Amino acid sequence: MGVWIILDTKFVALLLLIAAFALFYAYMALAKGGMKIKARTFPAVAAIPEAIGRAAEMGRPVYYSTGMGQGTLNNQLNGPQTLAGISILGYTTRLCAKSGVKITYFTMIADSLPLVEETMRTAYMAEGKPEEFDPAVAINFQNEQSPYLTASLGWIQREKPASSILMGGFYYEAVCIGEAGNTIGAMQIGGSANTHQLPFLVATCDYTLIMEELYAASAEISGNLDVIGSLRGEDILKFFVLILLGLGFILALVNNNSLISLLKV
Amino acid sequence: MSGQNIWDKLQNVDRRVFYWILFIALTVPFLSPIGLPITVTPSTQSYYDGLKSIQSGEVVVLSINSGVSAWGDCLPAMIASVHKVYDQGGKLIVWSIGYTDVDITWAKIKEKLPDVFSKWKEGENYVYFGYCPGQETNVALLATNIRAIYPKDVRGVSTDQIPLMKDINGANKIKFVLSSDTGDAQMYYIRQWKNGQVNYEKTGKPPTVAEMGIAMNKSGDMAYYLSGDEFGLVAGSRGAAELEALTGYKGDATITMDSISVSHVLLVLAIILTNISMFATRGKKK
Amino acid sequence: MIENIAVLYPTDPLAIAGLWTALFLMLAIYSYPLWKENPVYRFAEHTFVATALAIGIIVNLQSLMNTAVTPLMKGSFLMIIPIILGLCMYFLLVPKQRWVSRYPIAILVGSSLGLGIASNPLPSIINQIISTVTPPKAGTAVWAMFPGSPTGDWFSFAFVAVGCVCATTYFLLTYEHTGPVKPVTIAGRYFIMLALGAYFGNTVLFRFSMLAERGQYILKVLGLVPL
Amino acid sequence: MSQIYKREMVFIVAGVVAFVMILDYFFGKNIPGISGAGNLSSTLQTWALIIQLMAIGLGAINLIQVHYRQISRKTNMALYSAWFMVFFAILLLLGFYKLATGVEPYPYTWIFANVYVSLGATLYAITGFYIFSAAYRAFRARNIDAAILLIGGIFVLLANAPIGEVIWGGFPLIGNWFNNVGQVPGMRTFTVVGALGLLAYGFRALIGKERGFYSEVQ
Repeated sequence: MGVWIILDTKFVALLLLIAAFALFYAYMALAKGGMKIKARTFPAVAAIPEAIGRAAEMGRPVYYSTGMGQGTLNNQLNGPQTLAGISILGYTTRLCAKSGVKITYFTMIADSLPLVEETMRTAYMAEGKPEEFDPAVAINFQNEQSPYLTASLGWIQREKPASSILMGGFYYEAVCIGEAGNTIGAMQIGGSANTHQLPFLVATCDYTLIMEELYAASAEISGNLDVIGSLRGEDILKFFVLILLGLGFILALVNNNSLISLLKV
Repeated sequence: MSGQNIWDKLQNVDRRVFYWILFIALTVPFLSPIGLPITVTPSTQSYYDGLKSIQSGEVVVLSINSGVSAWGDCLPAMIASVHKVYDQGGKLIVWSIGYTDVDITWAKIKEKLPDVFSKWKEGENYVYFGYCPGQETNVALLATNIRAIYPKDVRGVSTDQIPLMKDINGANKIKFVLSSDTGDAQMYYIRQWKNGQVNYEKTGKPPTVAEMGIAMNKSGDMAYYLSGDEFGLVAGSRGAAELEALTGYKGDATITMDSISVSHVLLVLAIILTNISMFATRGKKK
Repeated sequence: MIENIAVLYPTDPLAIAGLWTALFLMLAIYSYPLWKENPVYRFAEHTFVATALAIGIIVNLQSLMNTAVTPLMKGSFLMIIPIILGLCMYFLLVPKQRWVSRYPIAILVGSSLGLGIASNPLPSIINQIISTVTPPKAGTAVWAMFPGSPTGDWFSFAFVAVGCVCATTYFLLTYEHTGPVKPVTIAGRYFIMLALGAYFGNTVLFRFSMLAERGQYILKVLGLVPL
Repeated sequence: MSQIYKREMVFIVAGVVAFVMILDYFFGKNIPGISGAGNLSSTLQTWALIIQLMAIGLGAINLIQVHYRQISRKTNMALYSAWFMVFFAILLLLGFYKLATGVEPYPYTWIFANVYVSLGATLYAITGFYIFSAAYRAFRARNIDAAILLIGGIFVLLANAPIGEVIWGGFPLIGNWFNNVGQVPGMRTFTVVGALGLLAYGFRALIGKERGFYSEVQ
């Protein structure tokens, strides 16, 4: 007894987590209180209205997918990415509703359907066109990656979307959907926090959100000052990482491993 | 169109032309293998050394966490490994925490090794438990209580009745785990078995882990090998070809290597051409 | 000489039909990249989706039996809660009561975000810093580019450390990349590009192996190489 | 009043579940009742798994809706959608037979092996084509960024293929260095900033500031 605080090598992680939440909270409060924080603009986010505008001009639909995401929201690596993708889907749908563009959402995550449907419905409602929302625009492929890919490929060739937006936890479908979109000359915007698919999103898409940018994008879209404040919190953490890296590098040169043993507490 | 010279055309080649050339280039070498020499990388060598250290009667786990779809990269290494375990007189426990189609993979391995499985007796020399969902939670349970996850094998024989499993109910009597995976399954074994609470009965050390990963994950998997969490790593069909060279069992990976060489050269040539054509047309436009 | 232990071509007509069906469906799918979207592709596409849907339902029902229904029957009455929650999802189809479906989603999201938040800092931040600042030791293989060369090891060590600093700076979100930061972020971009290129190159091997296996499959079905 | 059930309570439920997970990760071993088999955290995870399994019906309804619409509107895809329905129904019946009796009917096994598994492998490999054309386009040295991408890619390519070392012994040496060291800074930074982004996103989502998780929904 009395030793329950011992976290076996997780102590620094817990400190980091508490510090991170404190920073996010503090900067959100500061930003709300009037502190001027401006987020760097992401070209990929700025390109979304352009992509929708293109679709409106050409009279063609928009393809949207959040990727394979391991087939469920309940996945610690991909669930958050899917959620971030759905955040951006809400924004994209709203733009589509505004300019009367058809958007079709492909997914293989059955348990995300309620969330997706409500998000898209809300977007249509916000534009005052609830009657235009059609639940069948969100197409689900049963937690199976390959059928989802097959159907996506088929749909892209048949409907020839003007733009294709891929945001979320992608796996091997990224390069296939990306190249299929390229073949028909769609404008493509990608984003993922799955390191192993980033090379392909960068290679096939016109604009890409890399790792953290995917999560930050919806904060930027929202334009809420307090939400953007949390991004400053992230930056402060990055400075902290940079300091640790610099310090550790110098200590390594003089063969001192006190920092390493400190981090391993 | 008449203004287009060869470089312009080259930059706008229909991609289907490449697809055809690629598919043919990948297929033809199977008809007449060239057999280019292969140097063995250290990670494969230590994988093989690990297999060679199996003593007669020692038990090894083969965890098939790759699906039929990844056969091209994963199957040859598994076949060569099973063959080597047999050569060493080891015993084999097989299961999967990754894919539902593992039955087909296991059937294929058996089919490819008729000389092994005509002599090996199911239940005595090897046992096959099939697929079980649950991922890492499952692996953690398997470390201490195999019977909780697999009360019986695929044939329906109770685990208690299987001679091979007589004294085995956890990681403590397993020599090591060979994990074939397309994802992170090897990490589960490293976390839950190698770094977990179990002690290997004979040496007093927990079972170690070796991996047969896909080439795509090579750099990520390499980190585990270099940090010593894995005693060996066979990376993709290339690694499998090295393993086949070491074990002397010539299988599909060795032949695939010719395909790989031809297709890689093709890709490099295509890249060189597109770059030359880009520079040629850029100069002109200026 | 390459010896491949031959597996005999099946004699059972149904097995042979199976081989040819698989080959037909494969070529139907590949007609998409090799030619264009066409009726045969559509047929294969819809066949595949239907198959996966049916098999998915069966597999999930089986798992549901094992994880929920069987324990419930054996007296774990608590299992009724997730089953009710699962049914709540279907309130999505009832316009007025759609909000009920938010509760199961809340559990899923809470579980994935909670696990993600808790388990990420240690391996993805702290351990990454530790690996970056751990100096190369003589005799270890960590920086195996120049085997046995301490200078090479230290070069690699410095390369990684400097690269991490530059690339992390590139990701600053609320500071414009101007002034003294600019050259650092440009260098960061280069490090990122190198990583993407190398990763790309690695994936090619894996994907080509897969495709080669499919090519080999054609030859196998045609009986040109042993099955 | 009913608004609270529709919104605030949802966030409270998600927050409580997330908090239990965090507590389990950091203190699990030491707080009785939180961690271990049959305790709070693993019970919640089992629940999540069951919810996930049950959601598949929702997906099926969605897909059937989509295809039913194609048929009822007599679009040019109607015929394929009809085939989808028929084939799906047959297979589902076979599957139910399997569930009810425990015996797998031969047609089910046959379709599983020759359609499902084989098409899975086919689709998995189709990437080979796309990766070729993606490389062809991405590996053009248009600017310094692309040139670096190209150099990294080419050396690794030639380190992987046995032919590389036949052409020049330096390819495997440099390629493997790119693989083991050269790509580490980029990939490691991705991991770090990805984790930071996840922390911030999770924080915002759980306090109801992210539109992806019901923040805008009434």
